[in-house]
Amino acid sequence: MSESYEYILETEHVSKSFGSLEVLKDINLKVKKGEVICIIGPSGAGKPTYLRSLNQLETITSGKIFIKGDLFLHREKDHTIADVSKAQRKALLLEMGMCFQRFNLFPHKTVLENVMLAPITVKKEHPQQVQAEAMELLESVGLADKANEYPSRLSGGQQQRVAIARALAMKPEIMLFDEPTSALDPELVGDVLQVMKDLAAKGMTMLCVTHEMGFARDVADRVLFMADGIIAEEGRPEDLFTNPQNPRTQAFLKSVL
Amino acid sequence: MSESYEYILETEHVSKSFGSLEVLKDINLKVKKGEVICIIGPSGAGKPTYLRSLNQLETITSGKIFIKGDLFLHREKDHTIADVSKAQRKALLLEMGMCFQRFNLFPHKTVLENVMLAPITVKKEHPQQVQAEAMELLESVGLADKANEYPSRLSGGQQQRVAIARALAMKPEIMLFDEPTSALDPELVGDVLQVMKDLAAKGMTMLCVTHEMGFARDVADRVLFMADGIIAEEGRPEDLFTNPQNPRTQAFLKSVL
Amino acid sequence: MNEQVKQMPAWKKTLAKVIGVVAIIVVVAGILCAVKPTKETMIAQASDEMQEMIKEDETSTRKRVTTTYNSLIVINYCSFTSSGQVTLNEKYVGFAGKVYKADEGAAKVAGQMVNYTYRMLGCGENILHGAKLTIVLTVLSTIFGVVLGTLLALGKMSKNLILSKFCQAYIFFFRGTPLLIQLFVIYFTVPGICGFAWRDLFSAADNEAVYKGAFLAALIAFALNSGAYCAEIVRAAIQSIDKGQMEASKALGMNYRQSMTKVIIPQSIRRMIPPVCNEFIMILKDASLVFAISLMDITTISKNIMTSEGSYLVFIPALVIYLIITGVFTFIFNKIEKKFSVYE
Amino acid sequence: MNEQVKQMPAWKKTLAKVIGVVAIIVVVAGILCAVKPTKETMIAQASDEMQEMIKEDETSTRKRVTTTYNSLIVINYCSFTSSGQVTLNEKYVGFAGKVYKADEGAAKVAGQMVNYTYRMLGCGENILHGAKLTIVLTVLSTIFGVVLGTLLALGKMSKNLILSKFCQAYIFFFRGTPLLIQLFVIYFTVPGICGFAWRDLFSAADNEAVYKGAFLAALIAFALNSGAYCAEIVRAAIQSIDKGQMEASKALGMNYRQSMTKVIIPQSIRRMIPPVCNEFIMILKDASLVFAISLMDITTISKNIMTSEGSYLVFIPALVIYLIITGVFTFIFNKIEKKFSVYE
Amino acid sequence: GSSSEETTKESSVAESTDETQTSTIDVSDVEFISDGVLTMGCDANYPPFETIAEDGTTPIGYDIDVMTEVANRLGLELNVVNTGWDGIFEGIDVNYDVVCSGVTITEERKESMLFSDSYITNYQTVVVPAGSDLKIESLNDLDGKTIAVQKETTSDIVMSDLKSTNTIDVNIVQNEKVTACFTQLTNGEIDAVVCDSSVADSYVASQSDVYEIAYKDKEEAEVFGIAMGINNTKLQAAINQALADMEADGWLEETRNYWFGDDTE
Ligand SMILES: Nc1ncnc2c1ncn2[C@@H]1O[C@H](COP(=O)(O)OP(=O)(O)OP(=O)(O)O)[C@@H](O)[C@H]1O
Ligand SMILES: Nc1ncnc2c1ncn2[C@@H]1O[C@H](COP(=O)(O)OP(=O)(O)OP(=O)(O)O)[C@@H](O)[C@H]1O
Ligand SMILES: [Mg+2]
Ligand SMILES: [Mg+2]
Repeated sequence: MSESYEYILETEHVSKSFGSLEVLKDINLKVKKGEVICIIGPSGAGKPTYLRSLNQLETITSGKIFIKGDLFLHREKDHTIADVSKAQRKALLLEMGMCFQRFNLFPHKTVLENVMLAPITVKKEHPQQVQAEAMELLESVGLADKANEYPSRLSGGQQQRVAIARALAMKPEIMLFDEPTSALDPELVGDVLQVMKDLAAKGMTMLCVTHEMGFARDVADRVLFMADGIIAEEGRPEDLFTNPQNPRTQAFLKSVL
Repeated sequence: MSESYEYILETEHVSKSFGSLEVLKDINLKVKKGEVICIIGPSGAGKPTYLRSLNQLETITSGKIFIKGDLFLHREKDHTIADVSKAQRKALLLEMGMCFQRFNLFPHKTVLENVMLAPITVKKEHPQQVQAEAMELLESVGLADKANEYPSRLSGGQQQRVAIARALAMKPEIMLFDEPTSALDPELVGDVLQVMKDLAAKGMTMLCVTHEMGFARDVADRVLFMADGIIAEEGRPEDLFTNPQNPRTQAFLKSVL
Repeated sequence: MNEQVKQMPAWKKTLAKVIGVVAIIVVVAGILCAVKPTKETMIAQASDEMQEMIKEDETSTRKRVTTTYNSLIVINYCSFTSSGQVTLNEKYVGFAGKVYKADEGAAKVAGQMVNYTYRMLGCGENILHGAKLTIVLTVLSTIFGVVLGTLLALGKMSKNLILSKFCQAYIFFFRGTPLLIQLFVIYFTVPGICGFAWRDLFSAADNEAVYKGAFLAALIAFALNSGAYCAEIVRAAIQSIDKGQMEASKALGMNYRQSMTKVIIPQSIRRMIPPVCNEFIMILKDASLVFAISLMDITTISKNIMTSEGSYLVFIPALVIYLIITGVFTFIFNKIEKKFSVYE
Repeated sequence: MNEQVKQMPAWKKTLAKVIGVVAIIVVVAGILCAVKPTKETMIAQASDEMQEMIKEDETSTRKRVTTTYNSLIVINYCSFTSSGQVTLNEKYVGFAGKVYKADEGAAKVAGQMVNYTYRMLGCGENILHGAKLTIVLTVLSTIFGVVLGTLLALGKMSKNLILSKFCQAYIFFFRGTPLLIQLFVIYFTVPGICGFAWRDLFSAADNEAVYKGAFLAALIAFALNSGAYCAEIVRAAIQSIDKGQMEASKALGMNYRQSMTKVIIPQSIRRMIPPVCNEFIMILKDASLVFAISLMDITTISKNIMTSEGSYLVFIPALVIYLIITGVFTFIFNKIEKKFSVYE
Repeated sequence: GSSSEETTKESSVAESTDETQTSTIDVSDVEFISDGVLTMGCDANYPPFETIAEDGTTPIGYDIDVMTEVANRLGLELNVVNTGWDGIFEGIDVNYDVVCSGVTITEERKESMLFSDSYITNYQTVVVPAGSDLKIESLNDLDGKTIAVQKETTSDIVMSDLKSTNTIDVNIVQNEKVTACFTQLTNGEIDAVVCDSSVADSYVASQSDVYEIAYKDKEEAEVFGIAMGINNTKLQAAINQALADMEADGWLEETRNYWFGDDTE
């Protein structure tokens, strides 16, 4: 793995179709280490599909994905042109953590077990060591006291914070968030956003699909406006929110603000 | 039925428990015909339970409910003290229409059939007559062109508008809304709120549980703040939003605005 | 033709292939059918000795020769067997315009297959025999079972405690005890106690009244049993419908009955179909239990043939027939399911 | 005591009642057991004529008298029957310290019930007889079926087309053909083809080798069959788990195997339990098919008793035993289900 | 088996029965499933030929007695394997050496197995409800009637034959067990039962108010034999020898009388 790289994550000409439906059309993006990027846009734009393409939950139709400067995957017309070895692939994927809109906690495991599962099974780390780290993470999201509860006993906001802790337990360098607060009651949103802000402040590289314009404005280094599978506009939040150039961006911002 | 009444809907000392959990505690409310009331409050406050108690989806533990000046139901300690005849009960219940957070359209029927079903089965109206009225209603919510689609083909916002049309097809005098927009993508919220605003403008009596503070501010005649099963504060929106008295209201408004 | 195929989308290619194969099969079968030796030709094969015996039989009160003629689409089989002290046995297979002696080798096996298949299908037998019995019993039991099951499920979910307990007990009882015993009791014990005979329910002139009576008893037993199983299927399907549907119906002023018939049950039908299909297959196989009350389904016939001829080859046509029935009905159930999922 | 009960919550009241009733039953049964007439007392009842015949039998190769002694917890039954054209028959029931002649009325029915129950439970028989056979076969088939079914389900869902098609074909075949025929083929045909005998798998000196061999064959047939049914159950359960669970596991870096074993399968177990319980009950009743390969389960024994004694009363103990087995195992399955739902 | 055992057995036979002493038939060159044991398969559900006694374990009946004696005369122990009727012949030489279960000797069966000489003869018998006005003078008089038979018995074969040769038109209800036939007769489902005379006799004897014998066909004899593997000619010879001895010294007749009364041959 090349240890010196300019961009921690890079996509070139990424496209993705579901059958005849082209959801992503030629997405290019370069992300520097420590950058916080918020992705906004109307529904149907393909925002979550883009995130999911990055960590291989979806396979792109064509395009290149670079992680830490390495060509991770290159596909054209649904055929793989180049990719990395299986071991490297696993290592590079572990650089990305993901949080889902619907949390997806493992309901049959307690909060603590949720956080500990992946380090133990995937990285084969020592359970005691993992447990100590997991407790620390739970502390940092303010849920140390819920460690032995089952997820079903937690509120949505708490569940999402556990999900963040669970992803962080794998010590990723990049965090992907798919609308982490849109399934939450409005008064529970704040706590989750606070955890994310803390994370950003600690220098985590973040890509975040969100409808929370306030959060984007406060935290993002860059905001992307996606519509119909392309990045229709991008810019610093202060520019994009106050002075959108693209008429679609203007219309969208008008409807949600 | 008494044709002259002061309040179209009235509840006195309404309480509701689920087992040992007291969800509503002594709720008193008088609603005048044509009034638009928004109910806000943190989750767990019992807002939807209150709405559902009004149209008998839940049976109250104790208290009195008056509809159009008639004592509709009087219960104490889980025993019915007084209620109306079965026929009258049916008639009075039909005065209330309800829209749900998750729409609850009938997935096996087309949009038009959804709207027509209740008038035909419940009121035994003539199908042709019903169809004409249903098309008018769909027109008024802007969905005449989707009449023959199945609900699954519609976006959430469209589904909610169909649900409103479906409720209106029974020609209720009071409409109950349980967070009609909270399951929607932000840019789809606008259309639904517009339909509700039109309805309010036409003089419909409305009780609406909502998280949309903007809507409450614009449309409501009165805003109730519910917390822990009681109405903690109520007032005109301009007063309640700008100058809340109760510290709980203040905290809540701070977290969501 | 090949070029044309290349331009078609994948499913059209497959369809074209399937149609092609089917067409070829139909044409070949048609030709083979047409040139198949006639019944007269086959019967004329009997040896002189046999011919003589057949002639003798015409004037005798105790006939000796059994002539079997089985025609199965493209192939036919004919055998002559004499009973008594000296048994003579001659077998012939007719195929593709020719008649073969079926005493050994491939012709013998072919002859056996035709004969076994013919008997299992219940050709030339009464209306309630073999594959016909199996299919009719299974289909009717499934239909009645679903209807009864729906009533039982509604009963079990009802707020009327007596009704609910009754339905619960019914379901527990019929699921908890073997169908074979239920069948026994209904066919043998019930008429004994109530003083009627199953065959008396049909016209005395009807030669097949015994079989029809037994079939009726079997149908009742199977339907009662399947009702108990279907009740659980229906209940699960109804309870899997989102509670919001019931609430929306109530909020629109519909009563329980209206909500059930217009909203809940129509939606739950789709979810019932896979388990009902399962239940159908169960009944299909349980149908072999009718042997206990003198009826013959496919399995019973093949068991009989095996016992009397000691040949395991008989299971090959049995398995094929079962697989065809299962396949066809699974296909039908899938079609119905798709029809009911149109709105998804 | 009454006042105390009033202060308890409802479930404690019920529990207290149940414990009370059980305790009373145990005490009464204990007393009745203790005062039950001994075997010697019962056997001494035989009339002088019978005694003489028994004595004669001791020196003859052809035994004339069958002495039956059945002890069933609180009650016992003893009978002496001579065989042949002229039969002598004496029956006695011992209960609560006394011996009753069981020739007619309640004593006769009680005697029959004890005898039938004793025989169905397979008391005094080999390990593979009656209720023992039924329970062992059903439990083992269910366990093996679930294990096999899980493998088949994973195979069917696998991306390996050959494996997937194979599993599909397996499931289609075993669900599509009758268990009875499968049983026949495995017990009779397979050893014929492969050149071994089931009983040779056990020691030649073992008198019960035939039954043990048959049981092994039955177990294999039942497990293979139940595997096909369980495969569909497991598949449905796995597919009912929210797709988000698999995505979350993948996003955390787990591979397919890890995700399945750590996340998906543990969650799906709970959903499998009700249909597996159903399958269990199915096998319980299909167990009667073992009569075809010389084994005797409860149904076979009751059918035989009915055939030889012509009494429908025999079905009463059969139904009771079945209901008890069904009840107990349903209870166990419910407990397991609850255990697996602890997190809900 | 060891000779000392045989001697003891012989002597016990000699002591216990008053029949003529015969020397043990030599079966040393016959291979048995289990050494020194004659294993017999039967469907113990056909009284009085074989059934399970009330204790639930002891097989009793005419066939059992005959085989016990045959084994005795061959110097062997008898082991009874109770098996279902379906597939009973498949078990020959696999699970047991012989089948003795009221098996009728038929030409078809002779193709796949060997039979001993007959050890009992029966006649086709028509049983009707007591007081029935059905007059039967030959099996042909069953024309147009509905009758029940036990599946795969000679009765079944004879009646099916009459039907398939178009001699008479009769409705045949085939049952797994003969009891089912009699229950059907009681319930009025059928007009008559056709079965072996020995079975009919025992039913009519025990329930003379319910059943009566309408006709006994002395022409179509029902011949029962002991079935064994198609290649087991040595065993066949040995058993035939034993049966002949038993017939000669009156053992068979005595046993027949014991089980069926004096009416049978
Ligand atoms: N697995 C899939 N198969 C087929 N179509 C899909 C699939 N996933 C997504 N799509 C379609 O792709 C389009 C983009 O979906 P996606 O969820 O990526 O974007 P989005 O609408 O921006 O997300 P959101 O709804 O969360 O705002 C939608 O039209 C969706 O129907
Ligand atoms: N059917 C029920 N059985 C038991 N408890 C219930 C039931 N319905 C609601 N509750 C409980 O009652 C309380 C109030 O619920 P309700 O849904 O009325 O209020 P809410 O939390 O204000 O609504 P929302 O979550 O939509 O904001 C909650 O604690 C909930 O768990
Ligand atoms: Mg989304
Ligand atoms: Mg809500």
